[in-house]
Amino acid sequence: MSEVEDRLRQRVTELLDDGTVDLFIGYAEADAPLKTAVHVVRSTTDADALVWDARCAANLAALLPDLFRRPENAGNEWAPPRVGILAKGCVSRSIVGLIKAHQIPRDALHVVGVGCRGVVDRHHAARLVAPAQLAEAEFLEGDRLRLRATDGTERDVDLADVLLEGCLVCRHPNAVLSDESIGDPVPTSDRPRFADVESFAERPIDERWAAFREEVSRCIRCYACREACPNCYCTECFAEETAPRWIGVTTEPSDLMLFHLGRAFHQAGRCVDCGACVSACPQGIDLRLLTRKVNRDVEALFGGEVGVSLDRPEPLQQFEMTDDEGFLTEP
Amino acid sequence: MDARMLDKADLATVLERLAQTRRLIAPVEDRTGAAFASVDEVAAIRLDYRNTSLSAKEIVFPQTEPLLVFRDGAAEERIPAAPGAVLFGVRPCDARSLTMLDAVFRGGETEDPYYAARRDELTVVALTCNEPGPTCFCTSVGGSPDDGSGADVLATDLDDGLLLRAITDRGEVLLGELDAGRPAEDGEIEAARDLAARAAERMENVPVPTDAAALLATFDSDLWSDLAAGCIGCGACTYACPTCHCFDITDEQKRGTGHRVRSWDACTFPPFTLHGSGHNPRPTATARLRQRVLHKFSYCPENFGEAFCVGCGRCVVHCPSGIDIRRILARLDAVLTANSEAGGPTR
Amino acid sequence: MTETTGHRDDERGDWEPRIAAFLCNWCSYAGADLAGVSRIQYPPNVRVIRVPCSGRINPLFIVKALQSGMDGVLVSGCHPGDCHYISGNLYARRKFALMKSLLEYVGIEPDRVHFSWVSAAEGVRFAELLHTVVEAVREIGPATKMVKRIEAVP
Amino acid sequence: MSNPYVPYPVRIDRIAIENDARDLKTFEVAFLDAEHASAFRHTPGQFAELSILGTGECPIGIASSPTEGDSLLFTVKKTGVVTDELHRSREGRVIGVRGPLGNGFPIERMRGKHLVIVGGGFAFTTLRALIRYVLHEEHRADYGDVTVIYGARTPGELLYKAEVDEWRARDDIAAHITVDEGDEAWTGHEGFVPAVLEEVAPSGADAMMVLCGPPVMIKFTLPVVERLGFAPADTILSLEMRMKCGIGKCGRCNIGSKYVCLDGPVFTREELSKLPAEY
Repeated sequence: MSEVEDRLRQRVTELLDDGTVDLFIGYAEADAPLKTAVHVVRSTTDADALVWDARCAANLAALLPDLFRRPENAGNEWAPPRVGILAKGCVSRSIVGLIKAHQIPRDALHVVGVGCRGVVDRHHAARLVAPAQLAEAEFLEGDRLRLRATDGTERDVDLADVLLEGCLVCRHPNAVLSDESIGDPVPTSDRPRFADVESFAERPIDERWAAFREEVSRCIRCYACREACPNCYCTECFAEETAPRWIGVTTEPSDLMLFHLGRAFHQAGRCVDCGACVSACPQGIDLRLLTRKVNRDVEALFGGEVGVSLDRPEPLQQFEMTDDEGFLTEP
Repeated sequence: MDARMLDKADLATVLERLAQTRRLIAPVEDRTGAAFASVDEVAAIRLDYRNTSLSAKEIVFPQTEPLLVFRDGAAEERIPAAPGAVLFGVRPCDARSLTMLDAVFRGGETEDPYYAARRDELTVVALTCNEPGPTCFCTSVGGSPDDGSGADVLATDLDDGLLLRAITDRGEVLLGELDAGRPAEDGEIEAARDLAARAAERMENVPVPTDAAALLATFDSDLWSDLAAGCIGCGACTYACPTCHCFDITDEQKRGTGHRVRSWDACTFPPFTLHGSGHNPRPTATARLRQRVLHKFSYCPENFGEAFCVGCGRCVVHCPSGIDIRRILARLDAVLTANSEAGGPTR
Repeated sequence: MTETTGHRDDERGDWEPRIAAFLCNWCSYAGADLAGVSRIQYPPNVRVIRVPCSGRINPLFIVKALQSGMDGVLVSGCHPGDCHYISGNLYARRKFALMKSLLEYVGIEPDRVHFSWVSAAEGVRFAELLHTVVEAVREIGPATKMVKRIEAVP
Repeated sequence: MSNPYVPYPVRIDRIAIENDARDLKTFEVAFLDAEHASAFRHTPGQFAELSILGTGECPIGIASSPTEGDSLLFTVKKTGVVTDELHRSREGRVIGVRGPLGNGFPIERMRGKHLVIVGGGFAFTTLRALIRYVLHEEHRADYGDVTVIYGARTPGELLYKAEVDEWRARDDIAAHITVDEGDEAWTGHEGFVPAVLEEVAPSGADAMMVLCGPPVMIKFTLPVVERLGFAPADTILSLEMRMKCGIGKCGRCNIGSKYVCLDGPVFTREELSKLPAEY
């Protein structure tokens, strides 16, 4: 157990004991390689199962809106719970976004910030051992990761080589909003953030189209990307609306493209590039292909990062008279 | 039944010949590890895979399938033609899942003609497991690394050779068609059994509650909200699952031309049971997860005589929240055991 | 699904682009109307959809139009500062900039989707704009990329 | 074997607007093919999937009795995409019917018993089929007293008005019609269904109770049913669930191990007591 984990379990026990929170959302061990489970701690005995390491891929903020939504059959005595949550940088930014979108109340939250050194991309690790399956993964000294495959082979890799790409360029590894912090702050990456977007944009148009279509055609419509995302809190998604029916429910390519374009667009000015959608996708679709582009444009055109301040409205909730008009068609 | 030993060096030639007369579906490398695909180039087939990321159900129960096509009010059924397909190298758990899908789609009063057409034409060559995967638990749910249910031929990788054992008439026909290798020796069949037995020994033993009625009696227990605490309501588990078979039927058309199409659906999605009136009999993630688990382990045993889980462990791999069916089963089993010892009802 | 039918006879030599035009009620629709009553000629390729404000445009409208087989989309509202609802078009402008960029990024031809401002007094501008849009779409040919194919009775 | 997903083509011969709100219409449909008509053998309480190519299907209870000939009646409330399209239809339109589906009322087990048929609002449709069946000259002698209690919110929301008036005039059926709130023209009973049932007080001895209505009516009526002495095995309800295939394959409409489309929609209270309350 790491020092941070030790401290985390201790603090969660205290928070539950002193009544600061009714429940605490963190991560626990899972019996599958490179995975952790979302862990909702309601009693102090469950606090000992909390873990914190590079396998903690889920964006825990995704669980928040439902907790504060009044149940259909709730009586008058229903009160929103007081919720504690472990927040790495991206999770804290999602929390900021949710508060500003009036989806969760700030005063019912107790945010425990933690510095994050990035999470492992499970699909990347799977690719390294394909067509065998990953049997086991073990963290080694010196930021190395040992991958054991089901065919008996073993390889050690630099952790940095198997992290989610968003983590490699993350500017906010530490919580931007917290009631307390555990562990030491993690230094910020200074790698160029949108190199991937820029290199994709340089490819010829039909190549881009083919790549987009192929990527999205892998989709099986399980909506794991959507459900894993804190921004997707709509009670009815456009993908499931029936009047009008925006998209068919099948895996016909244009419907898949429409879903993913719609999803990406709905992320505009709200995506914190946590990579939870990428980790969640059973098909290993590079969902960041689209969200990163939107993120880049939002920053380039309108300035500022999303989810870093409670005071400033998000980019699409405001405008400037001088906003760019280069995209307009003039007769 | 026929058992033949095929030199691995000859495998490609044999499969190439087969592919000339049959549609060959086999595991190929994929970014998720491995996936089933219709194979034109037999060199792409990878028998050194552990298991595919998604199950093989797509082959008999495609995610998207037109039932009817129509133009100007005239409809026509669209029964698939799938002459002589071979599913080569599927794992025994997935092969076994076909028997469960058979029970749903072919059992009861009405047969599903779309499923039947695909299934009737399919010969299944199952590749027995020499090594369990990290989340495998087939032996806990009535399967085994060399279970033959749903398969026509059992194949076993014996290092330099592939042992092929026909276990149905259809498998016999296929081996005859392959017309390759030499008759297998008893020692080789023995070796295959040993490999499977050793794989079984290395597999986790999950306590699985088998009393359908006792499981149903947990329906109102608080346990379920605890088990479902992390469930985010996606369909990753159900879509990866080889036995989940829920579907939707929708119409699509443009100017009078269109189709009635069926597509996978999932009981974990909130709108799945939503009535037109706005009422939803399963309004919470807890109710929906409970439905998924009880459907497999209580309702299906009641209706079909066995639990609809083959222990492939895919749902464990794919759940974004790390919900683990093995843990759920173990928790339920512990509760049921405690209750029966106390002699009290679970409710 | 192997057999498909095109959304129309693309092979025919007499293909004419079809443009979905989302026009705001207060400016652009009035501009189109003015072009009409002033008998200013503009191409007949446009199918007008009147919306209360350009801020009402859900970006899905645009993609949905392309999926439904439209060859081009035009979105038009009041000039900045002239919005009937004060600032609907200014919020919309940010969304449009992102949408235009995202569609190009994934490989949709830049000339499929057009945004422009047209006031109620600009009948001539509306006609000229349509001319520009129709010609730009004609240049790139029929839309194929996003179009939904629905299997039909053979 | 025929394809269970292919609907029989039927023509809408008659459309009757049933209520003041005009969101309830009864469609009389006739099979285009006589063979289909003879293949479609239903019992009261069964349902069918109404199908409009290009729009979709929706499950609707069959409002007509098999004793009424080959035409079928469906009373449809406008609630969604398919029912909207149905409501837009004119007479002469060809649509599809897939069925009959479900188990229907246990008309054999009801033989020799007194019947108490209690319905509320729009759920009265399959009860009409049952009443018509029982009143048919070939069947009437098979059953004892027939008591009907039917309620709606307002007089304008009562279904099958002319027919219901006929029943009130007959002496082989006791029809009690009530509305929650009458209007100037209403001379009948005012009050809720459970209260009327309590007042009429049919005996549970040698009798079966059939109960269809909105959840709130069921909730308040069941205690009365119990007090009158109807055993759970003799109390019959019809359930609604979201459905797609109608043949027990698509996995949508189960309550526990029972499929409403196959094992239902008609259940006794005894059967329901063994199922989770998830409907």
